[in-house]
Amino acid sequence: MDAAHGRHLLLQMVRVRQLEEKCVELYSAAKIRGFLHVYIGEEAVAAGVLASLGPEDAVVATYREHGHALLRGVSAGAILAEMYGYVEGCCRGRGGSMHLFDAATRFFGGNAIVAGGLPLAVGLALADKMAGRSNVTVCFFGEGAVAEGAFHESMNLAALWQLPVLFCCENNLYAMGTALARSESQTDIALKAAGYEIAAWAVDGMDVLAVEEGARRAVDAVRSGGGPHFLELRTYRFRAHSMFDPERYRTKDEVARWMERDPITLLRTALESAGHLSPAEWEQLQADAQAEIAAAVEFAEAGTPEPVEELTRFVYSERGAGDGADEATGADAAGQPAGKAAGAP
Amino acid sequence: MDAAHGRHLLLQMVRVRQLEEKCVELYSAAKIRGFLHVYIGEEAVAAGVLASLGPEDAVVATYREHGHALLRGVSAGAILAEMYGYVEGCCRGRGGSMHLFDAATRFFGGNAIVAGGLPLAVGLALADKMAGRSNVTVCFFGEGAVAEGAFHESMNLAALWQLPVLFCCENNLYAMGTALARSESQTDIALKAAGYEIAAWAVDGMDVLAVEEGARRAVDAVRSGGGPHFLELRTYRFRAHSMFDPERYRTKDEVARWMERDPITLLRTALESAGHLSPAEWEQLQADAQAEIAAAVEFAEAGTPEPVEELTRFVYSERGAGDGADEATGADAAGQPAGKAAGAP
Amino acid sequence: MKSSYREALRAGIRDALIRDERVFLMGEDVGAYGGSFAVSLGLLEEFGPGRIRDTPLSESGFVGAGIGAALGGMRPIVEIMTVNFSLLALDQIVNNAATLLHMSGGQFHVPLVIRMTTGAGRQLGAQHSHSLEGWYAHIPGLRILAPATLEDARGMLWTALQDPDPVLIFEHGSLYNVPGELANDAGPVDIVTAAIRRPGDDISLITYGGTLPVVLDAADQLAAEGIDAEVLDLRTLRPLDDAAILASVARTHRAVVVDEGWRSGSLSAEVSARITEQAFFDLDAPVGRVCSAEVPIPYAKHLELAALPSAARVVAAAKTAVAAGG
Amino acid sequence: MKSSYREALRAGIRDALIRDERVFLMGEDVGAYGGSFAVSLGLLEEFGPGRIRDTPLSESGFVGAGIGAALGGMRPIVEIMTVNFSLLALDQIVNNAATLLHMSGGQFHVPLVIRMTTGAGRQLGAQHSHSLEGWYAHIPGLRILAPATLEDARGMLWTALQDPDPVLIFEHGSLYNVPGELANDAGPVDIVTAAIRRPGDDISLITYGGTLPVVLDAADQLAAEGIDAEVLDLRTLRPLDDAAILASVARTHRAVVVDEGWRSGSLSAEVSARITEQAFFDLDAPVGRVCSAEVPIPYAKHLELAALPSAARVVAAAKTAVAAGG
Ligand SMILES: Cc1ncc(C[n+]2csc(CCOP(=O)(O)OP(=O)(O)O)c2C)c(N)n1
Ligand SMILES: Cc1ncc(C[n+]2csc(CCOP(=O)(O)OP(=O)(O)O)c2C)c(N)n1
Ligand SMILES: [Mg+2]
Ligand SMILES: [Mg+2]
Repeated sequence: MDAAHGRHLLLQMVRVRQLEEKCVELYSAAKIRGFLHVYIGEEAVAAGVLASLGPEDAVVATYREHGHALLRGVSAGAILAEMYGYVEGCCRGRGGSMHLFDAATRFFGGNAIVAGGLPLAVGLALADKMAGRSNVTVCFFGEGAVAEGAFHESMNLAALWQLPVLFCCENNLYAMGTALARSESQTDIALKAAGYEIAAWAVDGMDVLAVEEGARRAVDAVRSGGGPHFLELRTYRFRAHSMFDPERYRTKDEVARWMERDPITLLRTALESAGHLSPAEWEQLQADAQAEIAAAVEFAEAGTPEPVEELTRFVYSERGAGDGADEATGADAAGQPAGKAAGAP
Repeated sequence: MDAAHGRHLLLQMVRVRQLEEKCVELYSAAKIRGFLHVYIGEEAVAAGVLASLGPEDAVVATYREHGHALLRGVSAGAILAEMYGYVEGCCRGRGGSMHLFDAATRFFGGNAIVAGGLPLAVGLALADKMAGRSNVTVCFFGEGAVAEGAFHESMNLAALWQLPVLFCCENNLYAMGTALARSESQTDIALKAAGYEIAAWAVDGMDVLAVEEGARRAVDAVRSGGGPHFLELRTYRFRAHSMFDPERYRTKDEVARWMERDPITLLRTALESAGHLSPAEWEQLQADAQAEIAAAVEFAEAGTPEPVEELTRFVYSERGAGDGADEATGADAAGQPAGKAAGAP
Repeated sequence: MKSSYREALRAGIRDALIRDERVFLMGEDVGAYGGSFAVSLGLLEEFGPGRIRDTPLSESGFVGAGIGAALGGMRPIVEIMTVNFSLLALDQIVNNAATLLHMSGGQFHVPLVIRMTTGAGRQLGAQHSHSLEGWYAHIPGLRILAPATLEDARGMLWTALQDPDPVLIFEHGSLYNVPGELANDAGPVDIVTAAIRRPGDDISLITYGGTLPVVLDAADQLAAEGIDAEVLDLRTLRPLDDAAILASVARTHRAVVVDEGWRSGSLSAEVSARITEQAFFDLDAPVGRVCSAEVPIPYAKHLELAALPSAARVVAAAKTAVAAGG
Repeated sequence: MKSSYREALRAGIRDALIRDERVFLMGEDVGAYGGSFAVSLGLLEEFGPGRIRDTPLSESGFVGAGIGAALGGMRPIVEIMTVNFSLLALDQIVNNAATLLHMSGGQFHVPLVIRMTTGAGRQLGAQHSHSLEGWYAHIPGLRILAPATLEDARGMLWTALQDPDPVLIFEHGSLYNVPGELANDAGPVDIVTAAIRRPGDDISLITYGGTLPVVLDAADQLAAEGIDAEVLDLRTLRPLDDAAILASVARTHRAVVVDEGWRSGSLSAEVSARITEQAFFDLDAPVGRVCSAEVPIPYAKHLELAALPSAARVVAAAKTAVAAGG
């Protein structure tokens, strides 16, 4: 294991953890509203997978996507400002926690319809394939999404057309209160994907190095024309589904057992035992993340509401029909699109 | 092979064949309109499967369902009158070829949304299971339906809840002009079902005895609490998809090769070689079917259009809310429901 | 007795489960989770997993299964978490539930009840906040209900279950926590008529569901300014109770229709068109409409509020109508 | 040059494929079969399977893939065979295509065109005959087109493809075989304005799509009785061209709206409500509506005809309006 890289991955997970601990705090303080779904416990998945992507690749995620957005390069400030509902947010405050988008980093959301992002990912991959670009589209979704028809249709289309897409199923064993065994007749998710002739395997989603290695292998295969791939990332959410979840459906014991495999602790311990992480380095790393999040909160706190007169903007595009569609389309947008927060921490 | 039973199955297939040859003729004569999808070449599937059911079982089919309706017990007269658009039709002329229904025989259509019948079948089976009845629901659909999300959701629900439903996939290799290999990444359909932990196997759909044997085995298993089963019936349609299909997507040669395995000829030859069918018996059998269809045409020709004033009937039930829902519901309707053609040949 | 809209709904479901063994509740997280909005909390414990049936995420599948179960003699109550998700099941609702009776020439009834949450106001963003009940009211074969009061939350379900045809019940998300008094013997209510929630002579304010409190508030404000508004709660959005609408307008000669759907093609448009068609020469002013702004509902509180009908906008529309013409 | 509605559509698609390599056509049986209604006949041979892309039966999947491809810089034309089947894709259309731009604060455009067949008249029964374009016109974020003429069939597509937002084009099934003349240089047309198809002074008959021929027929019959009707073809159902509607009504003081949707919650209701709101005191009679009967469209020819708007019903409604009031 490369020490610097290991510390980098650790930092990524810590950044996500701290961002979301802060989100929970801010939610309790009523600074953030709506539904809030945190990723705490699952950070190794986003950290490992996103580490394997290049800037031209595309990412599609779910409503549990703060971590994906952050690690894809959306600033913590723009994310928090979004949750505050301010124009400095990555969607001008229109999306909120469940709908983070960012054209500059090709982060296509933030989708609050379970399985709703899968067909989009198929289409993004289709565009890349038709245009002869060697990009990969990565699509994250929970194991609950596997029951939806859109999952099935997307798997089949991607496999049939051999599209450059990597499906990442974040199997945290529950869809809200529904345990996997109560939602799927076949609980081996990777096996399901194989039923579409898609190369698929399961990975320990608490071990960021395993995730990264699996993702790199899959992304390389996809990029080099190997068709769609599928990773089942076995993970667990340590917190409630959302802020409105009394967690009647699982035991504290079960949660505690999984918390023994906290992905941050696992990597930290591994790095320490290998002599790759000194106590001082660990302190520093945490402090760096803290500083980033503190600055982000400050940025968000200083945000401004979009003028109410702008409510009806962006229902339709602002340029007249016939022009600008090209540059306007996220895929080609190299620069900052209009209204995108610049310089947020 | 039991000779009488063999001849019975042969007669069933011949009845369907003759009914549909007549439909094509009547369509060309503009007596029948709308879309017309004939089953010619596939008769062994309906004949074999339906032979294995009892009167309390339920059947759900597609827009290619004349044969299923006839063999389930809907009279040829009521079917033809339906296609003529007359009130003597099994749906008073409101359904037409794609929407044959019959409460008395628990024939739940006739569904022109591809895969639209699968969730209904799951629900019918759920009702039987919840009510403790030992009925089986059989659901027919084409291999094209397998790509739809509703297929996937239905498989999973049926398997998860271990419902008494038999899925019968009529794999005739084409969905309109789309060959199976161009619609499914995995073309082994039975294997797909197995991916839901559903017992599934493929059967030669041109061999009515094989179909009947497979269906009986499956129906028995379902009825005795074995959960959902799945049959892939490998068959072929000899005619165009509908009356508007120039058949650009397959060769005459391919059709000719499959016609060598005409299910009627196959069984007839087998019966003849076994000495179970004399030329006279064969003549008689055809004549019987002809007489039935001729009487049905006569019945349909003598039909009457529903008065235009009745157009808005049956958008809502005619009894006031609060009464009659029980008897009105097909499941409990033992007798002929209101408006049902009685005494049609 | 003290209750809340949520508790009234739960009491209605519980009552139905007790009274008719063919009734069952099916949907995502209705059981182990306790109901996504806690409507079904405790019912799993009381009635067991056979009748409080958690489903996988498969809106099309389990709504279709509800239709099939209804055909099979059961009386399913299918819960869809949020109206936006019902779009995944729309094929089953429109192409099967709404058409089977007619297509089959009167043979197959679909005694199915579908309940779902509708509406905005909780900063849930564009994929959780739409108000599509008025849109559903376009579909023949469906009966569309919008309980706005505790009595209706309690009582509409049983009557809907007696209906041999599919009934959709839309529960506005902002009403769940509304507290109130419910008679101890509160029970089934009709699902046919509109109800006058506040009588008045000067103008008819016509609304339903989540905007009823908004409109009642507006009526109070108008009263303070000497305008006596009648508030009509449509209750049943399909079929509409034309008689009640026309009777009110015949008295007041003015009307404003308020609903949370997007203005273009809203239920308000239909109500407006019907009034115009049937009472044109009774009207002293054009029928006004107060609807949601035609935008996907945004997350930010101030933008969301700006998008929704408010008492102030209702008051303004009412005053315009009163000022116009005679 | 001689053409037909179908050929005009095909010429429009072909033109787009030639002019812009990002354009491709995707849908069920658009290729090998030759198009379910033969619109795309021959295009597979000319452009190959990459750009004339047959899909499996997966409406939600391939419509969503169209959205994704549009996000990825392509200009997809997605064909859905029949409007009823579009309900299977409605989640993608409403929750994604129509909302992404707004939810993302203006970042992600969806330059997607979806074409589909709509309407009745061919005895296809309740699952193939609905007219839901007016229903779709309720959704902000979508542009809804209904070409009724050969020029529009030929010219709307290219303009729609230039639109950075999703556009839905509804082709009425009974129009495909309509023959006519098309200018040799026929090309793109605007997708914003309504068009007067027949000028007149006595009454405005407002319609679009499949009922335009019916209404023109009615106008001829009215002319024979001395009533000079103006026929306005809406062309774009969302956003509506209010100016054209109001200008016509300002001249004629009377209007009848005709569309094939079910009456309750129809586009006609919206047009009626807008006229009432904006031109109430100009009107000499209430705005009339001629729509389809509120039934799932039946198979039997005589029942189907009875369900649909007819010239006779339009004539009757126009005469009622002319007789009413001043
Ligand atoms: C189509 C749809 N149905 C229901 C919901 C409500 N819902 C939101 S998240 C969720 C559970 C999803 O579980 P899973 O896919 O496993 O993801 P996780 O939350 O575990 O990350 C449900 C039912 C939704 N958002 N979309
Ligand atoms: C949801 C839906 N999409 C498209 C169609 C149009 N369509 C009718 S039949 C058919 C092909 C179905 O093929 P398959 O399921 O194999 O059945 P087969 O016709 O071969 O019996 C298609 C595409 C439809 N009826 N429903
Ligand atoms: Mg999960
Ligand atoms: Mg087939």
